[in-house]
Amino acid sequence: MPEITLRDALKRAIKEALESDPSVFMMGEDIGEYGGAYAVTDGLLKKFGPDRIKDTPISEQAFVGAGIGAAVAGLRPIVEFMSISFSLVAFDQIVNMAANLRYMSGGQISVPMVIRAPTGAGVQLGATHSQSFETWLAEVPGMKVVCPSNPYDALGLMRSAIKDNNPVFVAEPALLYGEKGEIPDDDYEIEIGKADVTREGSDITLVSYGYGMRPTNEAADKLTERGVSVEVIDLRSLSPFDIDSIVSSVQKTNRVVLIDNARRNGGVMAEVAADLQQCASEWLDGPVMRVGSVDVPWPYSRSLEQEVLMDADDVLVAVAEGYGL
Amino acid sequence: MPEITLRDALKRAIKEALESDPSVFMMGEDIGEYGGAYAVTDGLLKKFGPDRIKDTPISEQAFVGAGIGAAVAGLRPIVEFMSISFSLVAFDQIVNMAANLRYMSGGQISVPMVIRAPTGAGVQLGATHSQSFETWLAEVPGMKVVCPSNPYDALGLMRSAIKDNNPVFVAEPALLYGEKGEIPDDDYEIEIGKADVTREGSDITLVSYGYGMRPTNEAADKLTERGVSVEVIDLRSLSPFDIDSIVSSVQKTNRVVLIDNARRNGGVMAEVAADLQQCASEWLDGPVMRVGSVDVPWPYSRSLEQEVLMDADDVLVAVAEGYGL
Amino acid sequence: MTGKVDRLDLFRQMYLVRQFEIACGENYSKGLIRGFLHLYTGQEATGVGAISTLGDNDYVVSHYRDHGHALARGVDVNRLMAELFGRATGTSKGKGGSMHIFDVAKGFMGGHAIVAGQLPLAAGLALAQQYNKTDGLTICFFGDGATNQGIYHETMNLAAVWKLPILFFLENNMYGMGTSIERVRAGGIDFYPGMATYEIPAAEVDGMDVLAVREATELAVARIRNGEGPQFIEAKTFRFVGHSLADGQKYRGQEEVKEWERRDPINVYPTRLLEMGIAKSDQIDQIKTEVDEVVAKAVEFAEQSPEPELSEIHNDVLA
Amino acid sequence: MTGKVDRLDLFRQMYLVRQFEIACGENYSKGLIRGFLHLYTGQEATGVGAISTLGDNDYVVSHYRDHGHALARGVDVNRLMAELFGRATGTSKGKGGSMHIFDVAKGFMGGHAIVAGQLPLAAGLALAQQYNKTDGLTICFFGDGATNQGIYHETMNLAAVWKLPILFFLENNMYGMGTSIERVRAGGIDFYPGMATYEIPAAEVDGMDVLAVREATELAVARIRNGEGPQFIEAKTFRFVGHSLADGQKYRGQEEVKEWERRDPINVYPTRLLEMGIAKSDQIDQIKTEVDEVVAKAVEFAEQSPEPELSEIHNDVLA
Ligand SMILES: Cc1ncc(C[n+]2csc(CCOP(=O)(O)OP(=O)(O)O)c2C)c(N)n1
Ligand SMILES: Cc1ncc(C[n+]2csc(CCOP(=O)(O)OP(=O)(O)O)c2C)c(N)n1
Ligand SMILES: [Mg+2]
Ligand SMILES: [Mg+2]
Repeated sequence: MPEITLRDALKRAIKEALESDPSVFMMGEDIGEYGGAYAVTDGLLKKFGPDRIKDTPISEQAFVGAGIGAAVAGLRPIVEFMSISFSLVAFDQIVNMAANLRYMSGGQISVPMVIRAPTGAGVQLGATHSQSFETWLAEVPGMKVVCPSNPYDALGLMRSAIKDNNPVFVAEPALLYGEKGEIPDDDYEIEIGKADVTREGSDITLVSYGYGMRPTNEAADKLTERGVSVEVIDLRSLSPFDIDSIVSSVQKTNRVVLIDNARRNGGVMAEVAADLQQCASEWLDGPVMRVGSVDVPWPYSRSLEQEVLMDADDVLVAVAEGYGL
Repeated sequence: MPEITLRDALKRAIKEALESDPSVFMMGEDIGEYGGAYAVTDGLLKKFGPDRIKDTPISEQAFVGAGIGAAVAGLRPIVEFMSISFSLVAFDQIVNMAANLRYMSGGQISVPMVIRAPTGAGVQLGATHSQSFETWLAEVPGMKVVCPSNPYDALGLMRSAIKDNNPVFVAEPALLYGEKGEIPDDDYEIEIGKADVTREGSDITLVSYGYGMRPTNEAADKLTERGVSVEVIDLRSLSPFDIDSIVSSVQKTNRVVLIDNARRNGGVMAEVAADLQQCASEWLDGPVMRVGSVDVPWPYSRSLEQEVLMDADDVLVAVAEGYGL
Repeated sequence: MTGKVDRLDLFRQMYLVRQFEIACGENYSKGLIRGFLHLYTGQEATGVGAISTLGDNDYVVSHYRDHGHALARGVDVNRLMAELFGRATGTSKGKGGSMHIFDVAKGFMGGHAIVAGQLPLAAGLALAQQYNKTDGLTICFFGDGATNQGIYHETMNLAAVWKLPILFFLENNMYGMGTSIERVRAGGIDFYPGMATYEIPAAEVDGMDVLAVREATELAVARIRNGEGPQFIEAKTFRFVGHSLADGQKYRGQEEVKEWERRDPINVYPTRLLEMGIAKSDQIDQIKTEVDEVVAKAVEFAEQSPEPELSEIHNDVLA
Repeated sequence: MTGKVDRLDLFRQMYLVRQFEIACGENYSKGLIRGFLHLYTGQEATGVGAISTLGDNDYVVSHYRDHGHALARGVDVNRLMAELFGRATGTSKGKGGSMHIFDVAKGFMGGHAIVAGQLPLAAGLALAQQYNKTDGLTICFFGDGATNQGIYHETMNLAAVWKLPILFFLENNMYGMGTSIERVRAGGIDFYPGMATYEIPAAEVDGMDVLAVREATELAVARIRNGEGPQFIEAKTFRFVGHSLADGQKYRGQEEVKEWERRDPINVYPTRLLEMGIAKSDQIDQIKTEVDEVVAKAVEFAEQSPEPELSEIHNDVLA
């Protein structure tokens, strides 16, 4: 199978949709002539023209709102935020409009729309530019949130997101755009709301998603070397999240560590932990352990940022603390 | 002791500060001539004049941002959002500016500022107007969040909030403005970050805050009638939250139910639950139970809204499910 | 409704809105309607005149003061009232309420309660109309207070850059809730000149004169259909009542209100029709009788409609 | 720095900014500076000219392209460079980085990286100056792209309504990242006429001419100190380099850049000083030598400065 980057996997899904469905179009800052801040949209303007690849002013509220309106009218916009950090200026439109319109209209409206943005810290952009607001959006009823950790999932999830009749937020780990992976040539999709057991094992379950899968896999490797049989689950979808897959795994392993690359406080893993201990406490040999980055604003300096970021060692510490493995 | 409403308790704290500290002033929509959408600021314009009670345009981003700037320059602004639902249009200023400035400047800056807003559902305002965004702000490092459940706490917390050298968000349960309570005549304050054990007991711990205290107390009454000895904790502060008080209580009762009037998914109680089961699992006789409102957008119709809202019965169900009491 | 105007019908519509709002107020006092209730009383000529120029393929977008726009667009008066009563027969099955009225089949795209939040939605609807090469357009209503939300300016610029088929319709009633615009806006009480910044053609019109509003709107609509891009109309109007039913109007004198009430379109317009010989007074009376009955029936319909099933809370979250 | 201008010092400052930015670029290539790095190269005359008019009680607020403003305000070049290197001796102890430079003692209030997010902060600083009845004022720099953020308009209006002592300073370099303003803005390339909406006096100035910028700013500053409220200046300028060091500038031709480089203040201005007899060429050369050394020393200082202690991550979260 050919190897492609996560960036190209996303682009492939978008390109396919632009080719096959005339109601799909894109909006965002510098997605056209510039080629996209992270080059996901590079070349699309040339191929599809300015009616379908729309460069916008730096007006996040207006263009995400216009995307919502266009979706309400039956188009399928794909809207890019240059960074998830900039989505915050447009949060009202996403939360109060995109996610609420269907309910407030008693089901008259649907908003078939993809909003996508690079997310996460790790390249020294400092406090304003390193955030992970997908964890907030995952709490909003009326929309879905996915976050791929590899090219295969990126393609499959993006295909599903574009076809979904709801607003779907695709959080793209910025550090993984260059990550390579094998992709089959068929037109597989990945169901939103289903987790992926990426490694089977019987002693302990590690759950993560997005960039967090990297330290998780590292930790799993080290544990395996020590003879621990590790099951690894990639959430893939943050909303809805697949609690059933986690529970099934925990019924087998009786041990679990939840790993989030974002800050520890709050976020998706707080919800997963709260839910899991409530519905699976009888299977658990210890507490649901949670690992995340330190609860401080993101610093610029490389050494400080690395200190704030969680890593494989933090996972191993949690495994030892919670279960003595 | 004289009885006053929660509304008047807040007003008293604000008035005291306006009288004693010339650097305190207020900004917000319709806080002056109109007297405040919920009348918290009624009469203040007359007493303190338009330089200190500033009616603003409907420009949440600009006036909360201007509050931040004024605080950076050493003033102590109290900024009102007419509803916490409208804070969302200004979230970037709160999260990226108010909360981050100190860290990004390496400690050169402090932002001694109060942001206050009515919060919560229950009066049929529908999906856009019934939200509880304090749960998101409670996850943001660099700021504090409090939420009073009664006039005594409202006065004590607001006094502390105004004196605090950090941005403090005061979430005021809109349904409780008319709630009466006794207030001593001294100038007590309530420390931010400390919970209040409002009822002592030995069988089970119920934890809530804000409007959630009402169904919590109702449930506690019913349990007491049944002979269950209930300990009730009012969080008072959502950030930082007082995990120690909860752990101490659980060490005694070995049972706990966390009760949030806001939606169940995410929020402060997810974090408390995740934390608590991790650090107190050895003391717990069952899972950390969590009660919240249903995870759907807020409907308008009275019967539907009441169905979505959690109530005392939901607490009793959780107590029974989790601990068979 | 395009083509020749039925001048009597304009009166019928305005009178319907007025009576509908009166009935709303009554039922709010009775506790049958709840939440925030913002009445359109006084502004009838604006919405009715403007919307009377539109065709079936056009979209109408409104804010929380939306009953008048909905009725002018032909939203069923029974279902509208039922929505305010929170009943299963309401336009949103009781889930939306007064501030969130939708009737997609009629091209009535809400009812939006975050000030100015509806503007980009309207731009997006217009974008779809342009993208699909239809001849439809979108009209978006908003108040003077909405101009102080940043999103207003973002949307103006976006619409202008993309030449969207959209009519921005400002109902300048001089107040945003309890705040007179002069206290919170630099540059006086006229907004339309500011549109020069975006090169959006802008006109002012007497919002108390339904025919003047209609004429100004027709002109703007023709320009939009002609591919000239966004247009802007500012109607000077006035709400005779409080911002919502919770508003005691401490912030303004009753004289100012009285002054405007002299121009009440519900009185002035039929008098004019009589003077011009376009209608006879028994026609006016008959319309009133009919409309009164329609509104009474709507209240009855709402009252007798069932509450939504409680399980309904789980529906319509996701498509 | 108020009072008579030291024309040679203006050159020194501009040259310092230029050489500083060149050094930044070099050290970015070496991986010693990281994150996003936005250079001020080409725009030196604007920041230096404007800031040269200010007094100690004034505040300067900038965006992510902030090195030039910081240096013009007298922020220590060593500590500035150390911040970019992420070292403990940096202005923010390495926590802020290039986009978040602060030096409160110097009245340099950031370095803000959300486009237009700094505007209300600046208004708030000005509000405090007004509230405290000082004679200070705040100058706020921003780019042409920032005008498309709603918060820009909200702030303009607020400042105008409250007559705040603030100078809005637009550095119109014709591009927001890779997007030419003409592609995303209705109404052409001039922004200052739009200020009429807010009744804010607005002027245009050649941003490549440090003395012209200084003169225009002096005038605006005098008006503000005179209690006339907010003023607006639009400087037409150009960045000779990419938006950030990640920008390959595919979106514009090198001819356009070349055209502007002919007006490079680092070349044009000293020539003018020589022609006017205000400076001799050896003075210019001496300044260059001195500044080159200052910058080299700053790099050395930064390189030799310690990394912050890892425990530092927990400090400065709360006061
Ligand atoms: C972002 C936001 N801020 C505040 C409010 C509260 N609010 C509702 S209506 C209103 C006044 C709006 O005035 P205007 O736009 O002039 O419309 P009018 O009510 O006069 O028709 C305010 C402040 C809101 N709904 N949304
Ligand atoms: C709200 C927001 N949207 C997008 C960005 C990404 N971004 C950073 S700078 C920039 C261009 C700004 O252009 P302009 O205001 O003209 O300033 P210049 O860089 O030309 O000095 C963009 C889009 C951001 N930082 N904040
Ligand atoms: Mg108004
Ligand atoms: Mg620019």
